[in-house]
Amino acid sequence: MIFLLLFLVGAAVLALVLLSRSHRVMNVLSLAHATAYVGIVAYALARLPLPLHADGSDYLFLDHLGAYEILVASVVFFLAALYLEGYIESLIRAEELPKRNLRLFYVAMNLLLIATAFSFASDNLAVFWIFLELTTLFSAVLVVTLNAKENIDVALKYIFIASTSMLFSFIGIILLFFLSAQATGTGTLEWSALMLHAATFSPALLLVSFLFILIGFAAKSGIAPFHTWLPHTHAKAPSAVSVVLSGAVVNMGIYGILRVFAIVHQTSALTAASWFLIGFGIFSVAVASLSMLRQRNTKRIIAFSSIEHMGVILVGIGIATRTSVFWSLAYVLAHSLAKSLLFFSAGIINRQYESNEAEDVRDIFRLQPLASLGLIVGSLTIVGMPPFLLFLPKLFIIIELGKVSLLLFFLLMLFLLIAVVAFGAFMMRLFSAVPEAGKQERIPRFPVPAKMSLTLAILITLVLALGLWFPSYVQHVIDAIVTELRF
Amino acid sequence: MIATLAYLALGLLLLPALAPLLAFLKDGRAGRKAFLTAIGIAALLLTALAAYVLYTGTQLLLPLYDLAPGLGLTLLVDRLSAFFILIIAVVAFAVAIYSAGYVEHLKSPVRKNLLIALMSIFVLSMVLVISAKGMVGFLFSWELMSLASFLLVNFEYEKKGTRKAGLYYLAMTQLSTVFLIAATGVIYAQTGSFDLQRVAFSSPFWASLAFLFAFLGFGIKAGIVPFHKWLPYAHPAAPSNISALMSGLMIKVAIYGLVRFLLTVLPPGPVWWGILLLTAGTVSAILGVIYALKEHDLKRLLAYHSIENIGIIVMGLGLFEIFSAAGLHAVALLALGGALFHTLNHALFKSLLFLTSGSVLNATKTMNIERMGGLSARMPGTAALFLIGAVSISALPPFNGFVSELMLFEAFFQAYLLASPYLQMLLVIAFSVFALTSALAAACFVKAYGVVFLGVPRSKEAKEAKEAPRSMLAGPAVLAALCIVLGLFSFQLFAIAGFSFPVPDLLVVGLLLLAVYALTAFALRNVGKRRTCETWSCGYPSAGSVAEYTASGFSEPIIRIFDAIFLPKLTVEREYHDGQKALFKRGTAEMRLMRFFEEYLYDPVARAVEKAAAFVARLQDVDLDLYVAYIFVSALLLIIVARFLI
Amino acid sequence: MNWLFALYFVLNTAVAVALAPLLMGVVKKVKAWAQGRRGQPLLQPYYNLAKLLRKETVVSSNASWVTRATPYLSISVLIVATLSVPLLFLPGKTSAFGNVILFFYLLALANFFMALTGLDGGSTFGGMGSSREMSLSAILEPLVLLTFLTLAFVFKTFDIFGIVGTTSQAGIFSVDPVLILLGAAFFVIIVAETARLPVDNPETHLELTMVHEAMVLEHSGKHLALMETAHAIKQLLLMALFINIFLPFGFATQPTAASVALSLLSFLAKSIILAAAIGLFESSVAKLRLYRVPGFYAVGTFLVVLTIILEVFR
Amino acid sequence: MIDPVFALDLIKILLVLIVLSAALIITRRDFIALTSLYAAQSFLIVLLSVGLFAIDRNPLLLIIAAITLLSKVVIIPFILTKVQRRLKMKREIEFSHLSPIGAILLAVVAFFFIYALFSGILSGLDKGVLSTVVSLAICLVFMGLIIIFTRKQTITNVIGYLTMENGVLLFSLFVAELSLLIEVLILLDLIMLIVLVALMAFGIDSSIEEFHSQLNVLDRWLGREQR
Repeated sequence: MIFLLLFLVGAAVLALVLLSRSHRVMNVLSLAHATAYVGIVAYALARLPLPLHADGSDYLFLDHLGAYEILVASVVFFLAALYLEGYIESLIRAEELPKRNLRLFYVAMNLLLIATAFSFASDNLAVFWIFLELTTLFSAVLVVTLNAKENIDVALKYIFIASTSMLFSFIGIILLFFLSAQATGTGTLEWSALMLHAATFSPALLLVSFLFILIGFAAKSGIAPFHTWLPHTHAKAPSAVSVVLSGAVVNMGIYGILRVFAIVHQTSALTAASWFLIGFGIFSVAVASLSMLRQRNTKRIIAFSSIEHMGVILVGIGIATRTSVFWSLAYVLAHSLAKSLLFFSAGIINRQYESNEAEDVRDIFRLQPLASLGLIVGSLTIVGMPPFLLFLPKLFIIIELGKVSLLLFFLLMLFLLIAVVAFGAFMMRLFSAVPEAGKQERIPRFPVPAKMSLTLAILITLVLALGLWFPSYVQHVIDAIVTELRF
Repeated sequence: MIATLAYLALGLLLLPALAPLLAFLKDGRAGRKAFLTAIGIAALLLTALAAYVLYTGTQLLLPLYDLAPGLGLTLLVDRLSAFFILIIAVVAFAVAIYSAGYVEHLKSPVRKNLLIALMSIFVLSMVLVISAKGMVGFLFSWELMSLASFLLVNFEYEKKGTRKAGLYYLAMTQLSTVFLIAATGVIYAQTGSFDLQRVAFSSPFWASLAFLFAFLGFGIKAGIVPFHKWLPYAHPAAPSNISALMSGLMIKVAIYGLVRFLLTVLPPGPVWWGILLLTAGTVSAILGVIYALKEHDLKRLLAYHSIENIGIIVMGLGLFEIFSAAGLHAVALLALGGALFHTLNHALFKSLLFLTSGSVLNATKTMNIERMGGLSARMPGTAALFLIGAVSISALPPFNGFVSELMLFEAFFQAYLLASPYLQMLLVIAFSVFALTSALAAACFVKAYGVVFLGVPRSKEAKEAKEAPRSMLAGPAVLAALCIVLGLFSFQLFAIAGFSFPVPDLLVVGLLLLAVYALTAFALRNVGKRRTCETWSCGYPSAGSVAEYTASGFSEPIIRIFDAIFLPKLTVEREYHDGQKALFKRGTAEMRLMRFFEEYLYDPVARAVEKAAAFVARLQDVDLDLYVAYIFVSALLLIIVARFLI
Repeated sequence: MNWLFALYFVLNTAVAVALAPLLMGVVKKVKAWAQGRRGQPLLQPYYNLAKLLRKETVVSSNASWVTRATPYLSISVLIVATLSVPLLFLPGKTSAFGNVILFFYLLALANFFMALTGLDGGSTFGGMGSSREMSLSAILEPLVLLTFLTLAFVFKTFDIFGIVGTTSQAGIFSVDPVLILLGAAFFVIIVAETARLPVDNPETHLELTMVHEAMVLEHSGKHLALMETAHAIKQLLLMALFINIFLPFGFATQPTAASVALSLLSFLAKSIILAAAIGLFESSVAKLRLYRVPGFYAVGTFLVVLTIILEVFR
Repeated sequence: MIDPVFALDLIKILLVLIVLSAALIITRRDFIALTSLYAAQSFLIVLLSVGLFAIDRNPLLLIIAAITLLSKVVIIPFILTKVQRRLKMKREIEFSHLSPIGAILLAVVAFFFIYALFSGILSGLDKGVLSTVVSLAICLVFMGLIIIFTRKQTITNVIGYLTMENGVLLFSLFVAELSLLIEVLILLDLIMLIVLVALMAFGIDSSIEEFHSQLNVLDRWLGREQR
């Protein structure tokens, strides 16, 4: 039922987008699309007995984790859609986006939402893999709609790095299938079946399978050393697309890793897998934080911070205690919201100065007060300052890591510290650029459309409110997820 | 009843966070007044609350709300917390009064409102830190405090040094949090609970580790050498009322944390804890004051003195630990009492000094003391208040700073009770350094007061300086009065509190001083004639401020004496008209003092990180082919590693 | 406050104020003899004071109230400080006096304000004097307090009354022979604190040499009289400390009239001898360059540290 | 039908040929040769699945063979040839980072480690040749990677990717048969990817306007041309 509904809404929106002529209509359709997804999934979470299997198909199901991830993704899409109209209009005015690409853009956007939602709703690992591949393609299309030749290069990087890594994942998936065939006679790639039989799998083979799967999913979620596409893509994509990429698409890789790790968690391969996750996590944080130090481009530094945070989430999952997994999942939500806020604000800055380079920015407080506030709040959230949302998840993951190993704790903290300093230094540089007295440059102010401002306002409120008071509703959902995953 | 009072106070402190909304009003002056009044009232309520807890010794449990399900933000006010709340409340009260005048000199109304909002959040967060029941609430409020102060340091973001200050502050404050989280982690791993109660450690190793982390975490935030570098950058960068809060209160919050850990969380420690504290304190104290002496930026000078005083407080804590470990509880209590009393005193006089120097800054538009002078005639009220602060911080009787330093000296004097001769020698060394510190502080404040307020104005701005508005005098006056009262009545106060410290009765001393002064002045009132005349300058026409002794001149002997620490470097460049170097054309001479910690500690670390960053950046700044090669290598490595794991 | 204390108050203060200028005169006289001059009359300091009181008091137009208040403050502080140093007998336990730290910090208070007056006039000399005075007194401070720390190790108390009480009972050097070393160190302190050669030269007004004199250069008339008296009292107090700790014989152990009188006589004798010794010492050394003064202090510090090490590792 | 033992030998020969084709791809630079080598490689895989069918009698293998034949031997080489013609570039200028000899040596090293791993974990399982076969398949994947990072041109990179994909297909043929739907979906996905990459490769060499009008061919398929 739910799946049919999701599919029908998606299909209808796509059809209407193809038929429509005006930008506004396309935008409203996308908005409605995301809203419908939010509504449907929220309803499912609140009312329906999860996990829910699709009637007539083995390939789709919805459990708490899937529903949670879809909810996060659709909220991000919703906000992006809200923001999109004014932003795209400005891009078209500045001839950065050719008008004829408009429909293509919206088609790809809606397809991306459908693919994202269905990847989280797929019960089959191979199907999940296919949806993941599709999101790569749709994202690439979104990136190349801009009127810049580097974007083609960037999109190619994305496709090649993500797809080649994903082929390794597929090897792992086949191995997993082979394992399940050995355990049950007929092979299966259903999450639920795999969870059921995991305990009987050969740990050695399972570990190898896990490692292969990790390569591809890590590439999708920007874990170093497979992250190389991410800073390019996120920096070059239109800001609303960057939001979707780092707020929703990146989560898919982490989601996949979490699922497979939950399977590994049932066997004795757990310890080794755990160390791999923690190792990759800390390595990502290290690479990202050191890279952030040298960034002079607003969107690039935000992109690198995505890598850093994916690393922290990976560490949280790798620790594999109830607490750490719980807070890793909360971290996913927090990161999506904070990153959206940052990219949305950066988008306004980009429209103001028609550049992402920090050196082009002047007098930002006067010209774009709301975007400045957004950037400040976003930065504070993303570095884990209270009273914003990311503080508690980060704190608890770190403390849990401290219980595992003090050495790793300090290693991680060292790089997190560098990241904070890098981020702080960048933002201070950005904000302190004031025209010298007497040499007032007349920069025309970019008039921020109301809907874009509304997006920022919603996010700032969310990030603050959820940070001050983490609702028990979310806690119940995440608790249910952790129980389902048997941590 | 008393709990309601507490909630009311916290609510009132939170209220001014709405101040930015005043931007929608045409003239927010009345609103700002109201919000500052709210802070003031909250401070008074907190004072009452703290006094109540201190007096009755009851523990006040105040649940606030749940940050997240199961993670309650609960406050627990015991005597120790109450003492620090008292400090915060008193200073916050004075600063609130001062701010009423100070805020209005800012240009944009948005900033005025923002300053009030951030200030109230800052104060609130400090109260929360001090009364947090568990480590989660503690860290939450701690970070909130860091955040508020970080934003305040960057408040005047367009000023030149602010970015550097902000960066230093950010890095150091986050480093401090790293260690605090580590300490929390150790405690949590030991007990499975985040409560700040006595922890039963499974081995002394873990207790020492927790102590070490706590020491580093709080030490960095308190500005102990060598982690002090952020202080002289951050405090001058912030608006003056905030400098007062940061230097007067925030670093005391770190001291609170240290005391809290030593007294109620950690078990009685081995003697090396005390030795560590004592050494760190001694080094901070002496280096703080020595660096202060060479400083000509008034607020930076005060910031270095904060390092010195934090050092003195930490010395006291070290003495407490050493004497406790030796079982000499009476002396230990004396040292602890001295340290805590000095915490209170330093909060009072340092805030006083920062507030008054803020008035000076407003009046002269400069912080360089070489451009001041003669302000005593132009701003007599501010001058008198500053002088009270200067005398207090120089630990001269009968003011409060004297009493607390005296208590520490007395604790030192009882070093003969210790068993180990090596420990005794350590105390002897620390003691002599302490004596030197204390005397140098006096020298430094003779310079500060003398050059800023006395003599002839050295610049046009100083000449035209005007006295600060009334509220900017009233706020510091509260603190000045407290400095005097706490000095004069220290003996009686300790008696009331039930401590019998060997403190001289300064009330008697003070009254006698006053009596003798009055008597002599009265007796000599009609003796001789009086005449006012220009200062004698050997018969030459007066050169005005040019002939005056400068601040650099004043500190020159000390810099010469301590040139092993300053390592002054003199570079002279000469140009000549001819090849034989006979006819001098022009030349420049520059004296630079080495910034030891920057050159040998901070910069190398920064450079190493920069290098690593450059390396990582180079690896990533390549084409697609190499990116794919990374995948190849990583996948192959994974396969190899997996081979060895299976 | 009992009667005994009142008596102590009156006697101690009176003796200190009355005797202080005399000791100044003794030092000068001895120095003059040593230089082969006849020198001024012994009572010349008293005449000077009387003359100064009658003269006009000139105050700089740049000066603030600090200049006007400091002379009175100095004399009051020194008089109150007098109470911490028993000259003739011990008044029993008091809650306010006898604390070493209090005593030295009262002296520091007077010094602090005197240094401020140096800067108050806006002249070059005053500032120079303040700067030198504060620098030198700062590095002297550890020596002073270390001396008393060592005494605390010896006498197990850091109260002047307590120390004097012990020494007056025990007689000369019976407590601990190593105290001779300490006595030498204390002599350094007296020389330094009272602005004498080789640290300072009280006789000249040369820019190169003067420290203390430069600070009071702006004072005149009754202000100068008060400052001079205060300075003389300070010298007397430090000498009294030396005498009562290191040469305690004759000190009244009971506050009876006879023993107090005897005590006064012996104090007079000992103080005049000490003053003469100081004068002789001054005549025998040359003024040190400013930056060599810390070396002189180092000699004292060395002696103290030696004593401490002997005490600690006994 | 064919004798299973003979089939097994045949399979081994085919495998060797497949790896050989990959090695040839590594060494060649001209596009036409690369495309035909790829087509040949895919055809060998078709033959292989038919051979496996002879042993397993699993009809799924035949269907896979059929769709592989259709997509990888016909459609994809067709698209590639078309793109190459439009790109007007005949050959890769030079190899980057690694010479062909080095590349093949690297592949051998990779094979060694892969074999070391899989002989370890698959030793307990019944199929004797499995670990060799599996290692060869994964080695093919790695050789595809080598092709990608030794070439600069996008279109040769695509051939590298396709080689990797063939390796995965080979792997799945031996290890486990996935359901038909998934196989079909994967192939569809592959074709979409090739088309998109081909478009972009074209876009890099032409102006951005031309690229966008090409891109909107998709749009034309889906809806109407924007004015």
